[in-house]
Amino acid sequence: MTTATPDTFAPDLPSSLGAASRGEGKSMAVRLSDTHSFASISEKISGIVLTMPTPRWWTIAFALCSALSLVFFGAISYLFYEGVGIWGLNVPVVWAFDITNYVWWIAIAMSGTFISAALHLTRQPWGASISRFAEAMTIFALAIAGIFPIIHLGRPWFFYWLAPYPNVMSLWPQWRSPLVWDFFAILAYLLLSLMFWYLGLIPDFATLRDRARSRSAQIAYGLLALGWRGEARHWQRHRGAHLLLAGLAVPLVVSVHSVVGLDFATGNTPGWHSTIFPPFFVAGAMFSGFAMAMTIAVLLRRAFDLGDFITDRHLDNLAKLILAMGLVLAYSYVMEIFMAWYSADRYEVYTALNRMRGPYAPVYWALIVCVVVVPQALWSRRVRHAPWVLFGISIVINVGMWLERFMLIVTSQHRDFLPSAWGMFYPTIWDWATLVGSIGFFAWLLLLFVRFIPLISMTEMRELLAQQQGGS
Amino acid sequence: MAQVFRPGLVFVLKVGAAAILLGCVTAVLGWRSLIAESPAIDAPVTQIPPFSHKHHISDVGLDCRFCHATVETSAFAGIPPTSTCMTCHSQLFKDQSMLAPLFASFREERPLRWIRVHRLPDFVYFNHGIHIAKGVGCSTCHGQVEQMPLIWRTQSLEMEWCLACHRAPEKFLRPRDRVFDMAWRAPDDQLEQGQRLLADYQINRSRLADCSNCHR
Amino acid sequence: MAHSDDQQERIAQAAPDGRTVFWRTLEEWQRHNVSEERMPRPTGQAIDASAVDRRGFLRLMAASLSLAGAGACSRAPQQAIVPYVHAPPQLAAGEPLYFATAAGLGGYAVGLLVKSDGGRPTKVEGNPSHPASLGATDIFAQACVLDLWDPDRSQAVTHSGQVSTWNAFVAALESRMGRLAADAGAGLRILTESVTSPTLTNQLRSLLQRFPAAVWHQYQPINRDNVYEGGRLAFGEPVEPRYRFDRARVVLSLDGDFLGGPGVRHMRDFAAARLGEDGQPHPGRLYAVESTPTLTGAFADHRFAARFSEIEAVARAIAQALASPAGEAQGTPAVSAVAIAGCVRDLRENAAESLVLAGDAQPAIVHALAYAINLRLGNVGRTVAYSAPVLSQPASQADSLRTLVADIAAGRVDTLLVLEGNPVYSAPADLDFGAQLAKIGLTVHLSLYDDETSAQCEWHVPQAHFLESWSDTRAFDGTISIQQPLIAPLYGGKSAHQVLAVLLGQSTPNDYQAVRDYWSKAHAGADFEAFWDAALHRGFVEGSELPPKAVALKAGFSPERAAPAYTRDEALLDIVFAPDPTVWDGRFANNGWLQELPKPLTKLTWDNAALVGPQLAQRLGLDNEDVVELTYRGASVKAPVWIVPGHPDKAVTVTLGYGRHRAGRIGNGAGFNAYLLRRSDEPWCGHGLELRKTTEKYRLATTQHHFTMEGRHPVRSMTLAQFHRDHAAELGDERQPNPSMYQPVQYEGYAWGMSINLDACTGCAACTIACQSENNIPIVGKTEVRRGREMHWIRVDRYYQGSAERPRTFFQPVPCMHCERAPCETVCPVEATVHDSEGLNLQVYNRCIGTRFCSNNCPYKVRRFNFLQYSDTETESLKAQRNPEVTVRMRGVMEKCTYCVQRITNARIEAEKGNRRLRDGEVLTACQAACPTGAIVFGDINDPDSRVSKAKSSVLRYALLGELNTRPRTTYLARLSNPNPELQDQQAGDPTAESVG
Amino acid sequence: MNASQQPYGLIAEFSSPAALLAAARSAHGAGYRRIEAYAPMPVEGLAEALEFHDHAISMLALAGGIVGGIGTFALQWFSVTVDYPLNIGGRTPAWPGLIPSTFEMTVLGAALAVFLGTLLRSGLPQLYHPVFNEPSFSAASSDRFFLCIEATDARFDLQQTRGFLEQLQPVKVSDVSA
Repeated sequence: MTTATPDTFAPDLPSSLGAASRGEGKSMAVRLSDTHSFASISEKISGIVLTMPTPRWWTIAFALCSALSLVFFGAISYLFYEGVGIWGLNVPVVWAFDITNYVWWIAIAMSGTFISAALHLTRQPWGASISRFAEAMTIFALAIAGIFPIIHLGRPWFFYWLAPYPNVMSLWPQWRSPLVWDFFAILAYLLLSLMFWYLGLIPDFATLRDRARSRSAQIAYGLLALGWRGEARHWQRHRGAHLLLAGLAVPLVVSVHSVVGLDFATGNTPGWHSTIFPPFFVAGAMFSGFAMAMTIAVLLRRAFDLGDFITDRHLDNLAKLILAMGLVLAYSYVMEIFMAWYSADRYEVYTALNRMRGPYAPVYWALIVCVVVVPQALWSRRVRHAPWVLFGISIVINVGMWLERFMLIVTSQHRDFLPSAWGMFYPTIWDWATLVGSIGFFAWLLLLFVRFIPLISMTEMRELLAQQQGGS
Repeated sequence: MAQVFRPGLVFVLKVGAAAILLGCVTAVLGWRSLIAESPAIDAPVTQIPPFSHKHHISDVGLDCRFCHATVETSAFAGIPPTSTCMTCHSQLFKDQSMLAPLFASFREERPLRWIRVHRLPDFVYFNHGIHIAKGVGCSTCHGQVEQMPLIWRTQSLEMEWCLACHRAPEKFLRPRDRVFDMAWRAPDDQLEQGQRLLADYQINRSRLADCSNCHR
Repeated sequence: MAHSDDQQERIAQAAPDGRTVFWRTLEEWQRHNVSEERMPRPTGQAIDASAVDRRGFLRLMAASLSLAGAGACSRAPQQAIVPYVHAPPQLAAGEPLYFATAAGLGGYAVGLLVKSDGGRPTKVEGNPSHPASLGATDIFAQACVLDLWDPDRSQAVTHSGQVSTWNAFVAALESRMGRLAADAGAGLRILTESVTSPTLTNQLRSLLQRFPAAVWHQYQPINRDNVYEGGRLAFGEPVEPRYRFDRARVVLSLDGDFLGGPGVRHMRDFAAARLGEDGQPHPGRLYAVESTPTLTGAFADHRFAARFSEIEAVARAIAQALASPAGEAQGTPAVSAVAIAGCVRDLRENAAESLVLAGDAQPAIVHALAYAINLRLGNVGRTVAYSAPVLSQPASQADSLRTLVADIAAGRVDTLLVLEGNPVYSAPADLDFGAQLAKIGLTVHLSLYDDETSAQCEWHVPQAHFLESWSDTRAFDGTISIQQPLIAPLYGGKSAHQVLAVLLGQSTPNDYQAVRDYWSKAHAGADFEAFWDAALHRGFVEGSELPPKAVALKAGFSPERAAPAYTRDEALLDIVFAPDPTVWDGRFANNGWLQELPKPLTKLTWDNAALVGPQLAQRLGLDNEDVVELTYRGASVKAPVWIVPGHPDKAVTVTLGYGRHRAGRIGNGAGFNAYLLRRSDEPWCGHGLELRKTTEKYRLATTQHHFTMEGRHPVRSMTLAQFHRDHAAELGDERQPNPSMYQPVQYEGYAWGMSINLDACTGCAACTIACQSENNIPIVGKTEVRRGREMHWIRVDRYYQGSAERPRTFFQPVPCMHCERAPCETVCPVEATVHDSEGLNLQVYNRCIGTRFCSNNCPYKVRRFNFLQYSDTETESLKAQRNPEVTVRMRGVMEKCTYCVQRITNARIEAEKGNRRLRDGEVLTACQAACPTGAIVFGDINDPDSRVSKAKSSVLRYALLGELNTRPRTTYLARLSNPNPELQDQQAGDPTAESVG
Repeated sequence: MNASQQPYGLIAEFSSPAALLAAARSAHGAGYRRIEAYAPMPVEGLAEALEFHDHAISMLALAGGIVGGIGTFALQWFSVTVDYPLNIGGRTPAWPGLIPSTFEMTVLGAALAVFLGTLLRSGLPQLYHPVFNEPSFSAASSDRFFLCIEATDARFDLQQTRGFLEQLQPVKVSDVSA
């Protein structure tokens, strides 16, 4: 698929981004500079946090998500008490919802940091207004993704044995295990994303500190702002650091998802043992990440009437990215089947066919529809400019991507080498509780985020404005 | 007033941060000590009756194997049945109140209950017999028992500690006739001696650190 | 004690830990301390008792991550050491002892060596010098140790349901005896199961002398009535056939299952003949004509599915063909003329080296015919010998029970002692035994469990398990074993000897005295002590087997007579009753190991089912797990259907032993009760069954869902012809391992490996139970099995090949392969599974955190995961049962076959103490030790002379999934078949055919 | 703010980045060295105007990356070959399997260095700072631009400097109490 990337990927992506940076960038600039001044930017964005009265929809949504979060942690507590047997796992299917959720969430976590870092590096001004919540999305999704590898353990209270540290057993982790790679990948990715996000937030916290009325808010934001005062020297370092972190983030993100791919590719299980997996997983991650970004973008835009920051142009570009990734994914599905056939490996061929005809065939075809067929609608300009249609499509895509992971993980295990050992996986109530709960918890974090943290980078908006004023 | 943090407040915040840090550290340490192995190292354990290894070895001159009879043949060194004690104490110190529990045990057919001092987790399989056979002395693991009025643990008995010897047995091996010698000290040429003993005992070093040696 | 060298050597083999066994008598204990109270208590020295506190502690810990990091779960509450007050002699703390005794099923004993850890019987091995065992054991013998420790065993004497005492019972009995004495014991009836025990027989006889009017009845739901009746038909007297499969080249089995069921000697002999001393396969041939598929049929070179009632016709056809000089034969509905002719020619050509046998269940006439055929072929004295019956009283048990019921009905019975057995549950439905009991003044039931019969009896007396009491018993060839106990009765149980002794007027009965007294008379003389000690030491009385007797056909019995016309209503079905492969007649219903052991052919656990053939299923639109209503002669039960390839059409097989409601927590409510359909006149097969499909479904727990090989070759097979043409290449095994990018690891010293001979494996699953008992493998229960979470470390896979009507059946035991390039190890993040320097693929439970990645990466799926806390850490008696040499696993950790590393380690330690290398065969894995056919060979593959190296050098050797380059240490020898070239078309399934579609 | 005590400095407020940039240039041109410019976002050319260059961050990144990478690889190699060599699936120790962790830790090392370096070299966190004493300074984080000449500057003189700032057409000039 690496060879394939240019064909499908290249013509589409640059054109859209290039466009964004060239003409459209300007056209958007005009819009921002004649609707906004430095003051109004601060006013509007910090207002959402500081002055805006809590909307009713927020209270309701928050209550709902709190309930779901309780379900999530309730399920986990029961899991710790009883053991992973409360899930539908068995031999041969020792991984199912747990790892599916893990891969799904970590994939969603992909886009945030990647989008903002990549756009930052390629100096795409249009990225500025979506980077902040995209990064937030990354961190929340990553935090949740990080929970699953721990709770899926038979003895989760020993999860720290994956970390190298001097101990009385004088033992080390088994470095060759992809799970150890995972441990380091998640650790690095989480910390870097946090730093990247927080670095960008410091000046905005300073704004909130200075605009806050209540003393408590002043102190809270003041602490977060670390006493930032906008010195030219600090700005200079700040910029450099931001650029460096962006530069580090991009390869890291790719490596993280390659490692997730290797979790499976290093196994000998038919349907997993394939070199296509790392790039395949990176593409899939971008795909679902962009989709989730789209979902959130449409919602925020509507909820806080941010049309002037998150413009149709943004959605349009996101949609094009999603379409591009969708094609890459479709391509790798085809390649998977081709490779199975080409390898002439009895087991690989069987697995490929079993996916399409076996007991889990409905899942397979459902995911093909969600991931390959539906996104084709994005060829149409009208669709790309209808936010709610985009919203619908992005939801479908995320469902599809979950199904894809489930299909990859379960169908490979449930019928591997010895027919005598074949089996089936049926989820239990606790499987569902964990999945739904995790989604609720994700939304819960997002809701807190939009209430307490500026969901668009005021700094970058000001920079944009300054640029345009300079330009105009 | 733009100045959110007056110097005073800053000071308070710093103190607060320090306090929190300190709190966490103490909490962790406290918990570690809470779950620490008991009885602790170098802490004499009061037994009923208060059996003195010092007295029985140094004063009376008993051999380890008089009580721990199966130490050479079996995985378990063996804790003497009451009847063994009675071989002497049916005559000696019959009026000692200290020994009342012993006589009671014998009379009422009620076993004595000793507090375990040297204990390994039950997923660790230690075999006394082979260690004796290959020249690992009692005192190497149990310390100067002959000087302990009440027995205590002198070694951590943690995997690390086991490996220390399994990786470099030559540092600890003794001639077989010195195995039960409490007074044995490593000679200056221990390393050479150890190497020689390794050969004599036909110890296969390559498998000494295998997991299967102790874990099944 | 003195043994011949060869015996010494066998003994050494018998000792799993390689130490020379001194299997002591319990004499010393008896002499040292008069009362049995001083016999070893399960407590012993409470060394490994901490396991439990620790795990209880851990479970709580698991509930809260805040406790994370409590080290390698080594912190535990303070712990005490409890020494003995008086140490039992010969007991070296921490060292196991071995005692010889014998276990009987249906009166037929298998000699055992039982391991005693700190006074607790924990493991059973076969007694290498006992004729019925030769070191091997069947699943029932292996599992008996769990019965001993079963917490559901009856623990108190009860009087009409109220807890009472032994003394009260004795008083009640004595008060009754006054009256009995008055009328010579008229009204006294004793009901026992099949009795072979000389002592018990002697006691009963003397009882009958004392009470001439009393009657001794014998009934056992699965009995040998037909075997003996056949003798009466053919020879005019009941005989005990003694088969010598090791001398037979052609075997014809008429619905006989000598390769399954209890007893292992026949399997051992058969395998020996097949393999030969030189290890080269021999051109033996096995024909099986059978109704319900059995392991014998599965192993046969030619299997013919016949309805139960058609077997007689086949037997007669054979007899006639043999009688006709030209050997022309006419066919039967089940077996074509060609097949019969071919089979008969085979038999003739191998006269005196052939063997024909009939299944115990087959009607007397079939046995008689088989006897006659053997006579004609001159097999008698060569491959088969006849002796007096092993049972003390060979009279028909069905009649015996019928008479008893008639007497009760007629009010002629006022005192009934039921010694063992569970007739209320297991008597044929038409006798309605339970209801009869109410009419009796005094009813007494002696049994291990407070079961269905106990509930209907006035008195219930807990029985002492055979590991708790003294007795004696006979083996299949009559060899007498003296059963000695290993432990004092846990629940104050009593033996039949003691109860009878009370009737004989002894107030303080003692089973030890009873047995010893009998033998001191039976073997009077100065050398008695020596004899007694010898008998106990070697586990049997030498030269006590029954002598063969000359037989001649009874006048007027002519096997050539044509079969009487058999008419039946084709609309109706046959019903066939068969003992259950795992719970037998129901006596093992509460044994978790046996309940969870997959039944060899159906792979069902925890339930029985109505077994039907594919044709019938297709015609009636039946699917697995459909509930059907079976109506037979007025009675009807509901049962789930299970389709069995090779099952004859128009017949339904139901297995006995299920549907119990007073079995205990394990057995209650499992399966359906087939006894409700059973009739005393037709105990094994009847015609006129109606089958009605209901809309219900009943979920069954099977451990293998796919029975075909899906075009893969896990089991490889070839015909003997191909083998001799050296087509071993057709096995397609890569002799040269595939290349690898890694440096090969050199294994100096020992390199452990295993070879499993599929041409010897009959699929009996003794290995599975032996492993379960050796390695403390927990049972998980039906729902967990349904989820696919069974824990067996060595499973026996079953594959079918060919058509569903006439399949070839293959068995394949699958333990851990101990791959040299183990895929499981590279993916474990914490080094919980690694290799040791002898090539064992280790699993370190205390390091495992349960990612399950290893299981994922194991192509053989032999790793088992503790999804929940499966090991019972609460029940004291079950804790006492466990093998202290093996860690009890907690939930959340992976486990698997370790090649019995504990046995290897202990043996190596002993060897190293003596600065010597381990001898070949000094370490036996549990599965190897139990295997009746010696199919499993384990040892050092670095030693070219070891048995395993020799086995692996065979051209039949192949590695399972060898193409994955896992370099497994466990390899297989391909299955051979030797079809009769004349009957190619008759052959069950075409070996070249891929699989059932 | 009592005049008696020396103030921290003088601060001029501007309404546009351009004005601030111009002011900074001329202040520097006028020979002031202890100048500090404050803006709500990075202003192109401002740091240069103050002749400020700091390339240490990228050096830190490099160092952090090297430490993280080499450290991780060394630890792994040591543990599999020296400290506790184990036979893992019959595979002899090989470097490729150790690369992923090494890479991740390289990136993490660099990132940590950058992040901490940035803050520490900027003397952050520093919750208290005299400029915050200027009431109008709160706008410095949203829409106002400030230039501050510190009293410690050699050429600082309350009157002159104020005069100098006045002629840069600021919104207003005020002195910052220490």
